[in-house]
Formats: sequence, C-alpha cells, structure tokens
Amino acid sequence: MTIDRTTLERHGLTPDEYERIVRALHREPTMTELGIFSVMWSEHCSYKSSRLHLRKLPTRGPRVLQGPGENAGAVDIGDGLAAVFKIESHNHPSFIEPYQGAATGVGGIIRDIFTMGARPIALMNALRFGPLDGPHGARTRRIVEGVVAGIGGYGNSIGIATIGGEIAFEDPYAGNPLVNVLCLGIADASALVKGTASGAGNPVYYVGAKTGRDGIHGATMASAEFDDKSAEKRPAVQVGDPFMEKLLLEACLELMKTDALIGVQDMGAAGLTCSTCEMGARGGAGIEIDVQHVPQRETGMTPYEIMLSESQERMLLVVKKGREAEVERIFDKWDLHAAHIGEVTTDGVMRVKDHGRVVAEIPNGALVDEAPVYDRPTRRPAYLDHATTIDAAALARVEPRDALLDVLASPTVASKRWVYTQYDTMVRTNTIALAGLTAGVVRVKETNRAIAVATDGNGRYCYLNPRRGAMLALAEAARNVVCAGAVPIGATNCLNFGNPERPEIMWQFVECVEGLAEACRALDVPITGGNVSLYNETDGKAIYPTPIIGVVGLIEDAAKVVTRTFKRDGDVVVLLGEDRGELGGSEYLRTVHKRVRGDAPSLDLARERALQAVTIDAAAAGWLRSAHDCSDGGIAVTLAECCFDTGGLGATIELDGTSPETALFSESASRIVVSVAPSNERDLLEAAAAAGVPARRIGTVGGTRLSIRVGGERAIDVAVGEAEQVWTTALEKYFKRVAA
Amino acid sequence: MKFAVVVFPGSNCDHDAYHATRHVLGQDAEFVWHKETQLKGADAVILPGGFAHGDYLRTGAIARFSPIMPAVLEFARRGGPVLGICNGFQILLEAGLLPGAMLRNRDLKYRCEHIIVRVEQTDTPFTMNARRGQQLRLPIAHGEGNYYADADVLRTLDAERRVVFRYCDERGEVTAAANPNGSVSNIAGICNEARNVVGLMPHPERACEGPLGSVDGLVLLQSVVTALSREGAVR
Amino acid sequence: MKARVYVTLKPSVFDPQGRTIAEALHSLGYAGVGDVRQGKFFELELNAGSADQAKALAAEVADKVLANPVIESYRVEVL
Amino acid sequence: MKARVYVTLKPSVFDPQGRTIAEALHSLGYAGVGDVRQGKFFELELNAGSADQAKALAAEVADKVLANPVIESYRVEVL
Ligand SMILES: Nc1ncnc2c1ncn2[C@@H]1O[C@H](COP(=O)(O)OP(=O)(O)O)[C@@H](O)[C@H]1O
Ligand SMILES: [Mg+2]
Repeated sequence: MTIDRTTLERHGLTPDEYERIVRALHREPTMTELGIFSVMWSEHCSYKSSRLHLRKLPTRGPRVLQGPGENAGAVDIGDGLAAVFKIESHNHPSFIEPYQGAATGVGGIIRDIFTMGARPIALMNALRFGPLDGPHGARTRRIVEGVVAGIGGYGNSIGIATIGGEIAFEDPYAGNPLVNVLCLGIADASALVKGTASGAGNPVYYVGAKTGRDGIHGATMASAEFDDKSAEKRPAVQVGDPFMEKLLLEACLELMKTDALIGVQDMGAAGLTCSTCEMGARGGAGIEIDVQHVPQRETGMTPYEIMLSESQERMLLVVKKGREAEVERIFDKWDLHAAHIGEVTTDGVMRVKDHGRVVAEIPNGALVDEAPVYDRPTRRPAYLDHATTIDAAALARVEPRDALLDVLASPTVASKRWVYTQYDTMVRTNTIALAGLTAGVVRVKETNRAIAVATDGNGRYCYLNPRRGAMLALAEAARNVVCAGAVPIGATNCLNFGNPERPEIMWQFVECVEGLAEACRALDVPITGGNVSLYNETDGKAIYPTPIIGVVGLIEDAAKVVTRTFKRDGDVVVLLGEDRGELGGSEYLRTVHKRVRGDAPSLDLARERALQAVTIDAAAAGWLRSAHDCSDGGIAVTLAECCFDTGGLGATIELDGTSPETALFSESASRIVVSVAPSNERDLLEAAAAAGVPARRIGTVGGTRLSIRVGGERAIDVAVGEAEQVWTTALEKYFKRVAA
Repeated sequence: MKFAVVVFPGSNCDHDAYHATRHVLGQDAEFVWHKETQLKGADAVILPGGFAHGDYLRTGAIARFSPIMPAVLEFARRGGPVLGICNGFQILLEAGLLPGAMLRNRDLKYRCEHIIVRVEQTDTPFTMNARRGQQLRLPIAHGEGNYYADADVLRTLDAERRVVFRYCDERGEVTAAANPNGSVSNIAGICNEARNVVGLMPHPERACEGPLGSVDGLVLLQSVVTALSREGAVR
Repeated sequence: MKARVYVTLKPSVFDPQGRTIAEALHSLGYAGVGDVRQGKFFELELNAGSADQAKALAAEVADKVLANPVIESYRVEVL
Repeated sequence: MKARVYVTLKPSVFDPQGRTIAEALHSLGYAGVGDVRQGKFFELELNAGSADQAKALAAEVADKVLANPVIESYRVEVL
C-alpha cells in the first residue's frame, strides 16, 4: 500500500511524521493504523507543540494526590477526602454548533471527573465572545445564547450545579469564541480510580452510547485553524445526551464502590483509540479488542471508523476476571449494556481485530511516548513595540460618573445574571454562596468544610504582556477564592492560543507558561492538570493569548464564607493593598476610550502572597463582613459591586490621588476591598501592618448613594439603585425579544 | 415517620429530598428505585425533581409508566401524602393524579432563582403548619413550569380550593411580573380532590438550611410530620 | 413499514415557541410571515403486517405515550 | 397561504431523544416498534403571491432560522 500526500494531509500528518510512524512500526501502517496515529499524534491528543513547555509548571505539593497525567487532578482536602477537578475547552465545536458544542464540552469534563471515582458536585465555565453589537453582533448573540443554553441544558439535566464562571467580550473572539468548562468532584482520597489497564486476561468492557460515525477526526479538527472550508468538517459536531451520561455516572460510581474495577477512562477526543492505548500504556500492559463486539449505531462501519469515532457518552473499563457478572448486573440496573470487547495482554501492544482478523497492531509506546515533540521557534511579536504605550494626554476628558456607568454597562463588567439564571446553581444543595456573589462555593457535606473555585484570565493583559498576564490570571483566580475566605490549594489551567506554527504565537505561549509557572511557585499553588487548545484562529486572525486559570480553595469552616456585598450601615471600608495608577490594558481605556493599549498592571508576587495571607486570616478570625478584589474596571467598579445586591446599601469613600480617572479605574493588582465592623477595624489594620500589607480605612458603609471623593474632590456621587439598574440590565438588553 | 423518595432514571434532586428529610428534619427516609413495586412501608412519598428519562418526549411522560407508579397511585388513593416537586409534579400531571399539563416557560428559558409563593390553602398535609397568605421564598429551577389547564379545570380548581401555591411579589400580590414562567393564574402548586397529593414547581427541599439561602421550605416537610402524627399513617 | 405521528398543541393552547419564532422572524424583516406554530413528529419503524395494522399501532402509541391529550392533538400517517 | 417546514436531525447525527422513546416503548411491550426518530415542524402563515413564492420564503426562513444546517436538514411543503 502506498500512502500519498493527500491522504497524509487529510490526516493532518507531515511526511516527517509519516516516516516516524514507519520507523516505529518497522513497516508501513495500514489505513486503520494511519488513522489511529493521526488522532493520537494530533496536537489535541499529543500536545506536541506544548509538551516541552508544560514541564515547566510546578505540579507537586503536600496536598497533591494526583498531578497531570490522569483524567483529572486531585488534592487532599482533609477528612479523608479529595477534591478532583479539571478544566477542558470545547472552543471549535461551540463555534460551529454553539448549543451542542458547549453541551458536549460539559459532558466531556464531567466524565473526566467521575472516571476518577469522584462524585461531580460543581461546574464552572469561562467564556469569551466577540462584541455583542457591531458587524458580527447578531452572530455573536446567537452563539452566546446557544452556548449558555447548551451549558445549562447539559449541566441542569445531569444535575450538577453550575456555580460560577466568567465571561468577557472582545473583538478577537468574534471568529473564535472560547468555551472552557471546569468540573469539581469529591472522592474518597484513598479510593481514587486510575485510567489504567493491568492484569493479563482481565476483561475490557465498553459501556454507554453506541458508536456512530459522528465526530470522526474531531481531535484533528481541534488541531487546525478555521477557514471558509471549515463548513465541510461540520458533521464532526455531536449531539449530547445528558440522560445517558447521568446513567453512566451513577452506574460507574456504584461499580467503584465494589473492588471489581481495575481502571476506567472515558472516550473523549480520539475515542476508543485514545482510551485503549492510554490505559494500556499507563499500566505497562497491552489491550486487545475486537471491533465486532463494539455496539454500533450504524451499519457497515469499518474498523477505521469505529476506532476514530468520537460519539459521546462512552467509557472503557477494565475489570477483574471472574467479576463479570457483578459488573454486568450493575450496568443492567441502570439500563446500560456493558459489552465485553477484549482483554488485557502483557505485550504492551494495542491490538485491534475485526472478526478475529488483526487490523491494527501498534506498540502503545509508539502512540503515546514516542509521539513527536516539537520545540517550535518563537519570535516576539512586532505589535508589542507600539501597543504597550499610552498617550494619556490625548485622552478626552470624561465625567467620572458617566465613565463609571459606561464601564458598569460594559458586557464584560455587567452582571451576568441573565446567564446564570439559566443554570441550575443549587442542585444537590451544596451551593452556599448564591450565584453572582463571590467565587463559587460549595460545602462538603458530612464535614465542616467548603470549597471555593474561581476561574480567571484576562486576554487583554496577556496580549500586551503575556508573561505578566498569565501571572495576573493565576493571582486573580487565587485572590478570588481568598476573598471567599478560602486557602488556595491547587490549580488547573486551559491554555487557549492561536496557531503555534507561527513563531509570534508560540512566543506568547511560552511566555504565558513561564509566567504561570513562576506565579504558581510564588503563591504555592500547584497545577494538577489542564488542557491546551491551540489553533484558535479564523482566517489567520488569532484570539488574544488566553490562559484561563481555575483555582480551588479550601475553607475549613463553611460558616465563615465571605461574600462581596456590604452588609451593614456603619461598617468600615478598608482597602488592602495599594494603587499604582495603572490604566494599561484596562476596561476603562477599552470601554470609554476604545483603546487596548499600555502595559499590563505590575505584579509583585511576594506582596500578593502577603495580601492573600492577611485576608485569609481575617476571614478565619471572622472579621470580614465582605471582601471583593479589584480587577476589571478598577476600584470604582469594585466599590459599586459591593453595594449591589444589598437592597441599595451605599458607601462614602475617600481615595488618594490627583487624577480621578486613574484613582478610580486603575487596575493595579493585589488589592482587596473589605468591610468590617468598627470594632474589628484595629485588629485588621494591625494584622495588615504586621504582615507588611498596606491597609487603609477608605470610608464607611451607609446611605443609599455611592459617593467617592478623590484627593478631597468630589468625583462620583450616584444613587446605588441607578447604578445597579445599569449594571443588572446591560447584558439582558442585548437578548430582549422584540415585542410583537 | 418514613419518607420514600422515588428515584427515576434521570432524577437529580433525589438526594436533596433525602438529605432534607433525613438529615435536616431527622426523619427516616429511603430511596425507592423506580423498578420496584412496593413503597417499603413509607408514610409519605416524594417524587423528586430532575429530568426523568432526560425529559425527552415530554417532562414526566415516560416516568409515569415506571413499575413503581401503580404503588404510588394506590398509596395516593388510600389517602397517603404524596408530594411531587418540579419534575415530580410534572410526573403527577402526566400520571393523571393531578389535572393540567406543563408547557415550556413563557420566555423559553430555563430559570433558576429564588422566587416567592403565597400559601393559598392550609388544609393539605404539606401546608397545615403554614399560615394562609404566608409568603415562602423558594428556589425554582425549571424550563417547563408553565402550568396550563383549560377554563373548566381552572374553575374546578378554584371552586374546590385546590390551588395551593401562587407566585407573588414581596407584598404578597399575585402579579404578572411575579410570575416566572407564564403559569395560568400564577399557579405554582395544586392538590388533588382528596387534598393528599400536592405538586409544585418550586423546590422546598432546597430551602431547608440557612446557608443555602432560605429555610422557608421546611414548613412543607414539617407539615406532613404533623399531619401524620395527628391523623396516623395510611398503610 | 414506517409511520409518522405529528403532534401539535391544541389551538386553544398558547404556543410560546411558535410565538418566539414569529417574533424573531419579524425582527429579521420577514414581514410576509404571519403566525407560526410549532409541533413535533415521530418517525416510527414498525413491524406490521399491513398499512392498517401499522396505522392502528402508531395511533395506539400516539394516544398512550407520544401525545398528551390535555394540551396536544395528533395525526398519524403511514408512509 | 400556509407552509409547513419539517426539520429532522441528519441521518448521521445521533438522536438521543428518539432512542429513549424507542426504549420506553419497548419496555411498555410495544415489540412491533423499531427505531424512533424525533423531528419538529413549523406551520407558517405566509403572505405570498403564489405557491412558488410561499415555498421560496419558507425555504429561506428554514435555512436561516428554523433549522441548524450543521446537524439538521429540512423539507418544505406548501399547503
Ligand atoms: N495546560 C496544562 N497544564 C497541565 N497539565 C495539562 C495541561 N494540558 C493538559 N494537561 C494534562 O495532560 C493530560 C492529557 O490531557 P487531555 O488530553 O486533555 O486529557 P483528556 O483526553 O482526558 O481530556 C491530562 O492529565 C491533563 O491534565
Ligand atoms: Mg479524559
């Protein structure tokens, strides 16, 4: 057989890679084998462009039970329990078919969590879209509606609370939205399940939906740019079946309570191929299957199609020989048919048969360990020469009050109520901070503890300064869980970038990874897993480099959760941290002055760490009535948001500074606005002083107006109700149906 | 007393009902799988929320054929207290234990948030500890809670005082703005003629503990404990 | 043999989906579109001896399961 | 004038709802029912000069709004 250039191109393989395949096999591959290599060596599955750099991330820590390499990471949360979590992207499918793309993304990450033996208890999502108005506004609104409905459609149905997330709207995402979904589960720390095959002769089971022709080469699609021909690749999108997954979830958790299971992995990207060779590779074993036993939805499917299908809601399990009846009984109870499709072998080979005839025979090592690794060239992008400067003098003067209302109405800053009311935020009665009030917080039943989760990532900062942008993303996500009173104990990350074959993109990627690694080390937050999504481009235009960081934090006493809202008249407002007058990359510059310019805010990791420590201690001491960090929109937005959802409670604030714009809208990092009872003010200020954290009383809670003076001059004086109206309705206005 | 929480494939608030009755209320509670045919000696039955059979076809349409349903019908016929919450309410409608049907929410969107209902009737086993006119702050979480019944049925429901809960605003007024899903007459929950079967869209079981944002749902579950201690259980 | 069962909301029942679509179409400038009503249909593969048997089976299934008589009516077609 | 637009999932796309309904029918003892696929249809009131115009308008609307060409296909019928 000769494999020509077009066949290779169709499989996304280079001639060099083809030669590697021949070397690994010591012969030419069959078509089925070529298909298998093509998906396993796709960027999506092999991490060939990113692997070298991901090694720089710190992945160990005293609480880490499982780092990268399994279906999800796990950290110890005490009481013999583990928090299991991971983030995953479904960007490309969500652009093509927003509802199903987002829904199946949710389905995929949930499977990664319960395959670890964890009961999924919370979902988060980080979304990026283009502007809701302007030339692509109508299309973007449709995408937003579809994505939000799809996330809700899947999560609500399967019954896992969606407890938070974040959404930003920026031009570069118009042709390539981002849909990143995080799932958190709780497992018995001593009973984490691995995706491992071992024990020669142990049976291999397939369970879940039947295999169809859908999604063939989905992994390859996620490894290529979009262009006007992408429409042809469309059938790669699948329809999610949350009901099937609910059955799988319950049946698998029930099976995991027995000791009949050796290992399990879901069939996500690259389907049966990936699960078969990865499980074998992890266990140092081989797996032999016969595709004739694979349940099929369509007739006449070839081994090639069966191995590459990405039909959703399927799992591969290895169980102990002799326990088959018990396993089958559990799946039968849930109306799932478990099909015995093969056995574990000792030869380290993935062997695929079709009615007994061998159609593929590949050493696991060749597929997994010997996959190509590229050290792609990098080059600092030229845009950085001019984008990082701002000509402040050229900015038109704007009334601060109007600027605040403008920024509050920016969809990125505005309340996301329109979105999160479409999600079941409470199912399983663990959510102990209502949606929109803080990082997502779930209690851990049967303990006193709670877990806070936050996701963050500012694409503008990363565009202007990728290294610092990634550091800021980690710092902000950690700060957000800290504001809930939690200690950050682990992080996951989803690295969304353009085409890594372009040196400028690769440079952004490497800078971000290195920045992230440095921040993780400094703040002592290990990375336990993640995902890389490259080729986020349409017609040669890349998205902003967008690392999304999810941080998980632990609260020892669930009764001490802190939220963002001011609570009581007369409470003292204290600013922890200090402003450095940084407007670069700010929401204010973008919204009010239509500029994405300047350098990202500076970040001193030692100061950040001290700030977080003081806040954690103050929360544990019970001093904090509220806590909210300063991010998009600066302290003006922070203060406004502290007043919102309180029934109109206001505040009177005095800030330092000479320029109101800078004092109000600077996005200097490492700042938290807290409110405390007057009797706790001294305690807090002394604790901060002892830790070397700048802290200052900036005002008091009370009245029904938000009044801010800057350098003694009145800058903003607005009724909370008026500002809140702007903030709450800004997003839904775009989605109001036209009256008949 | 003992609650049976029926679990259909796709139920997802089964644990919430179990947790509320067992751990918050301190009563006995047991899950009953839909393929069983006995209620295991329960004194009250809860059909929990969720998406039984994915809610594919119509909400509750497939679940009503479950093997357990004849036992539920028989229990209800003998006067046993049955509470259908959200999807459980939809199943009761499909099973004909309660009249009417569910349509998609007026704005076609799933909605999850706290709303207020007004207790209209207190002579049901699930509201006897409540005051008439009492406002309860409860979460809703549904895409198809737009209750529909034709004019005849509505007249009967009114005449027989069978509308148990109505959506209202903070002042207790039943207004269009306070109606989250388009339900006819702001109906949030109803009961059968014998008053022992109650269905409602809001989730009282999610509102039984302070940290969750409301404890107003407790009164429903406590009522049935009171009712049974007064009147004795049906077996 | 194949049969289709068409299920529609009864005329007296308000159809929020049809209404929303009509509004969307108007806002997109399709002034020529008036009322819209949405229904669903089921395509059933049937193992039946005759068209009449197929029709009877489909009707039974529609009556019992596929349609809710409180709000919906149905129509059966054998292909 | 009236037109109907029938929308179905493309044959290659899995229809979880249809499958679940089929399984429910089997467990109810309807052994004579094989595969089930679910679709939806829209009944449009159209203001059009001719049947051809009506068909063209309905097709345009189907293409743009009623069906999602990525996973669905549609068929138009003028009544
Ligand atoms: N950005 C990243 N940082 C750390 N680990 C990563 C990152 N991206 C991927 N990984 C790890 O690589 C492994 C393979 O990831 P992936 O192929 O996405 O798994 P799956 O196929 O289960 O989704 C996982 O253990 C994942 O945690
Ligand atoms: Mg996986």
